[in-house]
Amino acid sequence: MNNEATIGHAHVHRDDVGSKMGMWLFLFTELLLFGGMFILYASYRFMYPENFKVAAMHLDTLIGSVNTILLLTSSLTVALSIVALQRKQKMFSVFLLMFTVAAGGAFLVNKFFEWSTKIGHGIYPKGPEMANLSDGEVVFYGLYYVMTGLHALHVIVGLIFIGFMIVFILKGKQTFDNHQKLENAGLYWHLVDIIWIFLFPLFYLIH
Amino acid sequence: MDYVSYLDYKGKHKGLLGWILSTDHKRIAILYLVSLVSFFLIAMTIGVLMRLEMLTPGKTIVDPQTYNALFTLHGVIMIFLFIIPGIPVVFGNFFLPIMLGAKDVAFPRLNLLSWYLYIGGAFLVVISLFVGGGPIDTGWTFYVPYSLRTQSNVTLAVFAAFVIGFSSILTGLNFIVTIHRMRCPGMTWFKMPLFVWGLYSTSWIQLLATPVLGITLILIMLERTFGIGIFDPALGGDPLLYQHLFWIYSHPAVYIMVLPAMGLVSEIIPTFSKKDIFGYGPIAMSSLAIAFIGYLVWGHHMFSTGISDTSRAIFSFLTFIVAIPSGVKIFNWVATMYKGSIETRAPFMFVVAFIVIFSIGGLTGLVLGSLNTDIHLTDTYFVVAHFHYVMFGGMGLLFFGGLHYWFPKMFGKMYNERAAKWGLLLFVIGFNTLYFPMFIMGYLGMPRRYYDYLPEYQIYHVISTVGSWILVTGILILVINLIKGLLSKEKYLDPNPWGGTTLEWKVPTPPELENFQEIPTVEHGPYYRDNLIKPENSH
Amino acid sequence: MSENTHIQESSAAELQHPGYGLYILVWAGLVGLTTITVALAGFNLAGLTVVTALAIAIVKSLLVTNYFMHVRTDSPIFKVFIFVCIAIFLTMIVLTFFDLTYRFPLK
Amino acid sequence: MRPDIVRQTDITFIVIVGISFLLLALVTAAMFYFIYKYSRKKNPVATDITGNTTLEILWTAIPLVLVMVMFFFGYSGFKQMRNAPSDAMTVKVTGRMWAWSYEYDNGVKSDTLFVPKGIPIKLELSSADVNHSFYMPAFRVKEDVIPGRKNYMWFDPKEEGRYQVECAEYCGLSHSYMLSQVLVLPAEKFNTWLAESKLKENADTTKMQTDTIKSKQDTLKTK
Repeated sequence: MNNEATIGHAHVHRDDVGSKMGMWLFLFTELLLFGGMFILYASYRFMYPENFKVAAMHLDTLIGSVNTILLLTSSLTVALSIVALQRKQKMFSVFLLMFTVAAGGAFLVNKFFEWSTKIGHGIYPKGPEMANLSDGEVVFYGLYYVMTGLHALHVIVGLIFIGFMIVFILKGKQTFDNHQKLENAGLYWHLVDIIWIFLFPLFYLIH
Repeated sequence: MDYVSYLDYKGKHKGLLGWILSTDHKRIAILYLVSLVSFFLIAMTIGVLMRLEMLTPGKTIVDPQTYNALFTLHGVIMIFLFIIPGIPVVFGNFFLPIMLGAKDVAFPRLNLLSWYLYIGGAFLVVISLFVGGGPIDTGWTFYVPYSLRTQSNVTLAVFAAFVIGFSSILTGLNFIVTIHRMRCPGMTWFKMPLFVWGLYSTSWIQLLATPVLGITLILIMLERTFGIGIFDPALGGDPLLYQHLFWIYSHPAVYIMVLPAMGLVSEIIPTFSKKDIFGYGPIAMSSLAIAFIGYLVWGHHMFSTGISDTSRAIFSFLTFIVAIPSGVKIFNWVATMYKGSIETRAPFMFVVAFIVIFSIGGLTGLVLGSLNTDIHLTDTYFVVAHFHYVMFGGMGLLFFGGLHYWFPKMFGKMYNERAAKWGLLLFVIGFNTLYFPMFIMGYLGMPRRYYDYLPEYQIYHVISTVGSWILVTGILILVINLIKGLLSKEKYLDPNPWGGTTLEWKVPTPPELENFQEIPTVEHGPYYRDNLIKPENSH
Repeated sequence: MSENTHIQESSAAELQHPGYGLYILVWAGLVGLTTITVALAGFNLAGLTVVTALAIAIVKSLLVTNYFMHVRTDSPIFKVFIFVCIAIFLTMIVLTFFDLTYRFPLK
Repeated sequence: MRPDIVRQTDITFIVIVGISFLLLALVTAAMFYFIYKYSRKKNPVATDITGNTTLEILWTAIPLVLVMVMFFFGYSGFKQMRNAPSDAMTVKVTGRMWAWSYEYDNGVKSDTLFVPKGIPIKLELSSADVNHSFYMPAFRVKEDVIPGRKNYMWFDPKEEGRYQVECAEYCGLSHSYMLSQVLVLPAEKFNTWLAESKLKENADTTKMQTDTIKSKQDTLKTK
């Protein structure tokens, strides 16, 4: 912890807006991290329009849609959990967060099956099927694995954050009048949701 | 509460632990200072070895593979471990909170974490030299497809750069929140010292540009490890897109280096001219303008790569535009000296040297921004000379300038000013002897990153190498002089040795642990003095 | 310049969040838009495919930022930040495309 | 009249360096004059001047005009660089680690770039492995060679002689040895060379084929 806090004038400064601002700035870096990938996606789509359409046909729209609904719903429950905490409904808040974790978990399970199906068909970097594909399709799948993989990584990190929040609420560290950490975890989770909102049509819907 | 300086403070941890576990922004700044200077000296040594190799055509001291590794390491260490973090992490960390009238940065623990990431990244660079395929040999730009093909340990080295980038992002984030949230009462945006404006602009670049490099480096790692086809032309990738993404970060990174240095100039000139700065508003706004336009010019690193002719024209046009705010700054600085009462103390002389050297760097940049001359000069020694004038002559020179300006405040000790001025003189002579011949060589057609060269270039290489010896002598004099000052028993407790007006000169020397016993209130602009003669005619 | 005046007001500036109802409404909207975009993917909209899909995604993300992330009710500084961030990202794309669009035939 | 790229580039260079030098001299002279004139000794108390709007506008506007002039010079020279004359002779250039090779329309291959004097040459660039950059300092032209893409450039060999070709984009171990030469010959000499090479090549083809097979067998054996 802050070892300077041991002497007299420790700066016990609580600045919720500052904390939120820090979180937003961090979200911008995440946004531009994916932004780099989106630039690549746009560029390669421009170079290989036909190949991208063909490759996108082979992704399962159903799994994608289900995952979209899962993430949207988990976003809702995070937002609701904050309201619940503000209304001092502590256990309901925890319940909503647990629902979020469950939905996020389900998203990952879906993702896992989706990836394993593709890998089962030999479509993965250096995989046996890749040699038969056109350049554009190889790039498409490269982007697909990297972008959804990076996104899944963010889902995992978000779930860990929310797991911590559940513990904090139960231990009374996040309360109805002091819950900026929960807000920040929520912001992170919503960002993960927003990124998926864009990944979904770009990979599954543009035929 | 009695005054206890941050240096003497005895907290929970003693000795070294009291430093590496402290979240005090000033102690973190010192940690950075020690690490940065060490890396600078290492990279400088590598530079001297490279110059030595170039003394004669053919082999002088090392073989080609070693030479390729040397220039890569020189670039990676200088850029990622010295120039980019440079002024923000040392002087920004130390003085930003004090200048704003705050007790610390917004997130002190995050600040310490940034240092650990930085050191962790540096550590990874060192490891990458000894494991896998050995020292990286791609140049600091890691251009694909060579970086995908080479046997050297690119994967670990780019991961190191990624980690250091993350450290840079966190510093930027911390500073932005600090500047928005922690200004003391009365300090409105336009009463902030100009150094803070420099840091603010820089922080936005660090925050928004670094992630693009981050993902690009991760992609290189993934391509090398799993064979994913994103940039690899053999798998349908486009190497030019790599260059786009790389320069989307790495061009703004130039401004990450130079904006804080420019901010420092704006501090030093009014202090030694004993008057208010000329054109506060334009200088502050030009920092933001440089930061913003800086995002739009990356393509000028790619004029000869085969990007479309239209985009070359657009990027060239924007490049010329970005020269304007830099010019505005220089004109305002010189105008500040007009009717001043100038003391030519050591820190001021660094700024004088900076203005000349940096102007040469900036103006030769115009030659490179222009399309047809760039086609001829890009990837030659002309570029090498240009960016050393800008970066070493800009950020490097001002890093030492800042150190001489704030040294008494940071340590409560003083250096020998005569020695500092002699060191600077040798620095300037050596610098120009080293880099100026490179402009000529470049125009004659000597490409960069060449291990060997045609005999007609030798004379320039010899002059340049001799220059490197003079430059190093100057730097060593400066460094040894500072260390001697630091080790001397004599304390120097004058809170305001130069007659500065910003808040850091109003706290005791060295500052106490939390800077201020009571948060100050600010009424005037940062460089306001009340004893000045009113101008006869209000211009 | 409320954003400037210091720390103390921050806990007072605690924003009142809207009730459950509004969030659920927003969620319903999001699910609705998802259904529309999936349904539209079935049709051949030719050149408009990308545009409509992205337009819907943008509307969805605006809903999420404005309501779930409270940007609508937060300090305006966050809107400025988001604007700057998006503007810079878009400039990156536009400038990259000045290269891609006008490149001379490659192969 | 064909555009003279070398001259254009040098003019742009002189214009920009000239303007830059004037600016630098102005700034430096003003600075040192102020340091001398308004030193602590000569001027113990400073005058309170905080800015001047007219000046700010002036030193934004004037440099803006100057850099636009520079841009114009650079751009117009560049346009000529990218528009190869229609009567240009085409040569294919391939860069590989670490050598350049040239191929003429009639299939003749060479590792020195022979060109006839007075005929503009259009080079079609491609790479077999990593990035390279084809650079001829004497002709002020350079274009990168990126694998998987094509690029082009043109130049105008006006004088007979030997000129240096260098690789300007770092490409690994022997980057600095990736050199070649342009040999500008009188037109008739060039044509004889081209015809002779063609004959020789036809004669060599059979021999070369057997050679390749043999060398392949040798490599297999050593493995």
